[in-house]
Amino acid sequence: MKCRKFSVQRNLLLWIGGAILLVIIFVLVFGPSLCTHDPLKVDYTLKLRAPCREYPFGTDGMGRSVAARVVYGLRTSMKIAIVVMLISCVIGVCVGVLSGYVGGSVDLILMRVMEVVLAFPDTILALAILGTLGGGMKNQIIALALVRWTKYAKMARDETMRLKKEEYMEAAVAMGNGRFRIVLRYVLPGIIGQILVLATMSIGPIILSGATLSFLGLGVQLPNPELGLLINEGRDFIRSAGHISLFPGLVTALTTLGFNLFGEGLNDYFDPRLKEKAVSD
Amino acid sequence: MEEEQTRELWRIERLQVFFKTRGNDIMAVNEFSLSIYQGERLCLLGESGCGKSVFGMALLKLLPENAEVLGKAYYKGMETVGMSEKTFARLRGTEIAVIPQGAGSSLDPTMRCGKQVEECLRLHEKENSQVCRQKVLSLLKRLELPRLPGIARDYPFELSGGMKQRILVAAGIVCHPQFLLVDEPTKGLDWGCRDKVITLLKKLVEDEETSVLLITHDFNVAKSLADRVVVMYAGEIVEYGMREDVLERPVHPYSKGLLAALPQNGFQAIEGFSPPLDQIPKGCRFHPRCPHATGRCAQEHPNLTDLGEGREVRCFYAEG
Amino acid sequence: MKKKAISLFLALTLVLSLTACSNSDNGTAEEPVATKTETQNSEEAEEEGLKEIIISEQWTIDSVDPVSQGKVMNQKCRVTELLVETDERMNLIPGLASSWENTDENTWIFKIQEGIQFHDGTALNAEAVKWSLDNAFEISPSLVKRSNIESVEATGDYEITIKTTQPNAELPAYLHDASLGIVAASTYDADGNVTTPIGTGPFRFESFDEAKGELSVVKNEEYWGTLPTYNRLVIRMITDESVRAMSVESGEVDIAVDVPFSEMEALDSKDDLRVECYDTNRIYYGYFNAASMFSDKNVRQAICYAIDRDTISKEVLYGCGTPASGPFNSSIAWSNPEIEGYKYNPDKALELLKEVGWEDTDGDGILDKDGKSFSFDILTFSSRPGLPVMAQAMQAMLSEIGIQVEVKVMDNNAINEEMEKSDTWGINLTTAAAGLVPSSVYFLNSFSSANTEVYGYSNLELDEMLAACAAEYDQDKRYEMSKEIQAYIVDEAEEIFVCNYGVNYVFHENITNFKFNVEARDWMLNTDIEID
Amino acid sequence: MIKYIGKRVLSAAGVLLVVSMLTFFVMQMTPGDTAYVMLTHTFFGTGDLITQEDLDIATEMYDLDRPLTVQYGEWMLGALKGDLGTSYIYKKPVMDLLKLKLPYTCILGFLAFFLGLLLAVPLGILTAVYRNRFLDQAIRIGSVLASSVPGFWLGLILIMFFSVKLKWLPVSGMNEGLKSIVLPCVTLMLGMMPVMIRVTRSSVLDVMGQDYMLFAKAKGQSLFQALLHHGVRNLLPPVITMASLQMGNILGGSVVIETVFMWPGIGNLLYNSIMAKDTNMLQGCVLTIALGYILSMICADILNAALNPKTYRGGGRMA
Repeated sequence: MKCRKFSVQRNLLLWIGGAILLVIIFVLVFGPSLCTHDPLKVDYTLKLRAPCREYPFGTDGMGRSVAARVVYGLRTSMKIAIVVMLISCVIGVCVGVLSGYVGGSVDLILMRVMEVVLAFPDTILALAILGTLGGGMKNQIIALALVRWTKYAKMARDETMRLKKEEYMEAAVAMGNGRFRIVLRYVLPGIIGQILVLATMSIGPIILSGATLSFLGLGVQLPNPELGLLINEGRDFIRSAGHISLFPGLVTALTTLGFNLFGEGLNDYFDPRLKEKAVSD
Repeated sequence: MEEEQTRELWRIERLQVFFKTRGNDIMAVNEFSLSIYQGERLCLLGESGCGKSVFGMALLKLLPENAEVLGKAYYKGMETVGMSEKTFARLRGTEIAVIPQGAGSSLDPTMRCGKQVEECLRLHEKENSQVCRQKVLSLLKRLELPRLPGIARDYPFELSGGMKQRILVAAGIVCHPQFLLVDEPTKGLDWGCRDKVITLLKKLVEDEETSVLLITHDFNVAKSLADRVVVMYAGEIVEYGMREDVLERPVHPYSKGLLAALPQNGFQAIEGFSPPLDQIPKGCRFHPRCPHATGRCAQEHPNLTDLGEGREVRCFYAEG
Repeated sequence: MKKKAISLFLALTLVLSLTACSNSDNGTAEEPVATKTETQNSEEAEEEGLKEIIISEQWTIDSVDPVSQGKVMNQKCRVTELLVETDERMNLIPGLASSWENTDENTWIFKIQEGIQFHDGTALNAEAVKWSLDNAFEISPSLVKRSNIESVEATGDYEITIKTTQPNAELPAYLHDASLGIVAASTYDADGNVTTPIGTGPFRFESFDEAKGELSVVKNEEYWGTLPTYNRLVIRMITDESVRAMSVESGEVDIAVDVPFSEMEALDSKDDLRVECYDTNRIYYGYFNAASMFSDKNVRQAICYAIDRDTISKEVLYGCGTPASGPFNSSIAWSNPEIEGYKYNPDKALELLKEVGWEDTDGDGILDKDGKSFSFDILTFSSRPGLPVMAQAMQAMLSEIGIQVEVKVMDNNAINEEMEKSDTWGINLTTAAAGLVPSSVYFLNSFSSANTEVYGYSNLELDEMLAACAAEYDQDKRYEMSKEIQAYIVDEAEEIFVCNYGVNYVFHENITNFKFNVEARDWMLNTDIEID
Repeated sequence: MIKYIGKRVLSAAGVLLVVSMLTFFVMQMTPGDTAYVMLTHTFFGTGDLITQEDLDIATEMYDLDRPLTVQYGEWMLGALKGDLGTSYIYKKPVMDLLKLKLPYTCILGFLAFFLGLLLAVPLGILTAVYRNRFLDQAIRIGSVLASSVPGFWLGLILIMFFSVKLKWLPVSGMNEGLKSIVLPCVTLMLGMMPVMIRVTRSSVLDVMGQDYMLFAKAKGQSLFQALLHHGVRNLLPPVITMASLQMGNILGGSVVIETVFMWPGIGNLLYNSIMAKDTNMLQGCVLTIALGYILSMICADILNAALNPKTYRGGGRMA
């Protein structure tokens, strides 16, 4: 009776994503102690040195080790990305579930609010916030979070609407559960899977929007490094010393890849449709 | 034998179906061997979850991706299990047709009902649309659908359960198939519709002399439509024979239990539940619920024994 | 049926967008201003073997108004000319005005060159000059206030008299302002909108493609001075400096201005390109927040000694901007050559700081004085590429002598607000055009108490010197007094002059004989450039 | 259906009003006082010293010291009459500039949008049909990589390779029509395709799991035939909704692409007007982008309604 064991291949993405995440967590935790160079120490004699044994990622325009800056940059970027994700996730899900579950005029108003935020170019919002409160990580987090919660809200609303029609929701109401309990015990568990997927997949874009903000001149403070800033700093050296923006770009791509694949793997894992119909009578 | 060969539409030899899931592999159909003859109406009877639909789908290669089918099945001498999807597809619709189970979800919600029936015709017989439309309308008339010809232009959500079921029947037989698989035709229908569908099916099948594999858990459907009846339990055949023998004088304790559970026979239900297919008991699969079970039943797994004139049963004590 | 409609709709919009885009390349939408579409012109130019230069620069050209965009119309396109011009050392030389003299402290008489025509054929006379100046003063009142001109009168066919409210010894210098380019009345239509700028310069305005931000001018055949050697100049705006470098490297443009410093070497090594770097009259400088620990002169001078200008010039600006000792670029006539400024001397800096009590008492590597550690912010902005990198370099150098610095790069408009709000800002690193007006005292006025009070520094002695210099009518004496003021300012060290603001030009090999003019605010091409 | 569209248009007007109010007051919050910013952008270079006198003159000339509500009120009245005021940096009515630059953004936007869809939807279907096989994983990893590269970085690399090294395409600007639209279009497309592929994939998977697809297979249709006849209309709605969001991003988000490629579109105008605090111009750009966003959302709703027979068959007539 030959039958293929449940193949790892089926969820390869989850494994690759997981492996990359492990590497990133390793770098986050042990990175600073590993790299010998101070990311801020300026030394013009070592300027624009190509990647070599001593400087694995080479040095930038001011003789600072790009490897050290990438490691510290990854930390700051991850901090920003995680915090932005959490804030926008919480705001988004609350709004989404509220408008999805309650429906009616509340839903209408919240939808219009979302349309306003979506239609409003985020460049102005970023400039206004960074302008009034000044640069710095805290304000960049606010600027990014204020725009990104709409994705979660839209998803949470659609999922809530879908779940509301399911029988087991009607049964729950029939059993006389209070609204709040229903949302907690039935709606949230139903959409956690999708939220997790969306959350993991938004890490990459958040780091990239840091790069776009600094490209437009609104980014985080110099000189403490952040991946987006490093990519932008290397922009002028693209031809003569490409490694300066190549490695931060690669690390960002890898981080995004890791989170996205992990997210897609989770998506397959959680997605009810893809669950194998074990047995049908 | 040769003459036998042509009359025999299907010959199935030790068919097995596995489902690969996260945990382990589940055997939904175990060692199914059977022959279906031309013009014959065979009924697969059993509780829900005994693997009868899986067998039907396996026969027509309609199982989902993670299913694996072993054993052999011959349709008119051609081995189908190993056959490539492309070649088998040529048989679908014209020679082999299906009336699927979920009436509600088997119709494309965004396409008009008439067109969904016509589609099969146009795909195989390549006539112009005018002729096809006429054929479909005449078929729908035979199925006594109301509001003809307007109903052909309606969408599935505008039809009742009974009407949708009849559309499915129309779609199934519009190309005059030789072999028709009917999966739970009366499921989810109210009492009135059920009789109507049964009589319609009976009339149609007799006119067309198509051979039918009927899958149901409903005794009345089996009694009125089937020539031969196969009783299935937990993925295995436990008894089969002519309709009168099995339905009136069942031999296997499970068949007797089923008969006794009918409303007109006093509603004595069999204790316990049929085992989920990933926890199949050792020995005879019915022994935990069988009133006459002995130690041997729990140890040894009985084979199908032949009782003469085409009757077989899978039980040590049910010979006579 | 529904499915067909959808795919039809999709296909339709696709075809539509493709046709829309293809017909857009045979001629841009008709602008009110453009006379001929740009692509047809370049074909004509090639046919008759005419010489054409395409130059790409960073700054957006928003409109063709000769007053608000004086820098573009006068310096870059040379469409308009000024009454008073300057030579290569920014000494005043006759322009459209052949000579000028002041009969008394408040009245000046300018003689206008005769026989000069505007591009539209009308003659240049006193009347036209008066109209043009009055028009400029109305559009930009601040021009009048600065030079405190009271009235302009045409007191003869080719003579105008200018009266000032207060004595202004350097009035001719104030007339050398790009916004005061002399234009004909026909430049403006009835309700004051610019149709086509009509000047007297060596080039005539041809077209301005609003959408693409591209300006083109052609040779003025009837020019009264020496005719330019090339026929057509196209100015193309490319905001991103890396893309600008690539545009000249790919041969799409002939000259690129202000390419990234780091790319200069790579571009120069290419055989078909040549990079030339010059000091403009603009200067990188920072001013101290005298309300904080920088109220003490020793501390300010210490910071000046602690900054290694040679390293900044060589490593940060890649040589595009030489170290500055005083406020003026050495090639300017009235800059004081004797100032040697603050050579890099960290020990002297520490000595000066120790004298006033700043030393590292608690051994944490940061100087401190009665409990407070020496740390401040450097504010700067990023639209001038050199500034953020320079601020980081200064931060590194100051940390070597135990001064903790945080660099705050922000939007250039936010800096004023930041200065009012925060009390931790120490230096505002910025750039300023020392030669905005070719006067020896105009730029120095920006360091007078009136302007520096806002950040807590006022120096009455300096104010007196500035007033005396401004009132001195004799140019040589005025230059001497200006030099003294420059020395005084450098010694006071309220401002730290870091480097001259360098500009780099990337030429294709077929362009030679470029002469740099220190007066250019962004860039300027001499009219006798050779193109083979 | 008409009532439905009416309601949508009404809510769109409401959103536009709120957006314009938000823009106005957010702009007042941005750094630097307007007079200073205006002068730096016209007469002086950035960083040159601007004396208090100059500021007063500019304030009085453009009467910037009017209270905010009055300024907004005036702008609002003008807007209703169709006159969006003049831009002080470009010295032109805002409407003219928008008319001049909007076609370029639309050409680039629509081309990138439709070519992106033409590539993303089939790829999405392929990844769904060949689920978890090599093709699916390769496309998904590829699309994730494409989405993890910042727009301007990708733009620079493309320019360096195609324009400078191979000299096939112009570096930037708009002078060679079709040829100069290639690079910005590719950069924009790579930005929007990954999301579209993922949405199409999950929608196709959802449809392939439906019973009517199984029934189509039983009727003898091959998978692609079944997808064509039954799949398309059922899988389109989520794809169309996401596409409308992407259209919004393309309109609003191409600031970076237009800056790198010097594409004379609205994005460039938006960025310049933000930096120069030219409120009239900014209002014009923001309203255009917001309008584009809302129109694409309304189109998506109408298309979805057209696909779903329930809307115009009056909720079903029972026998």
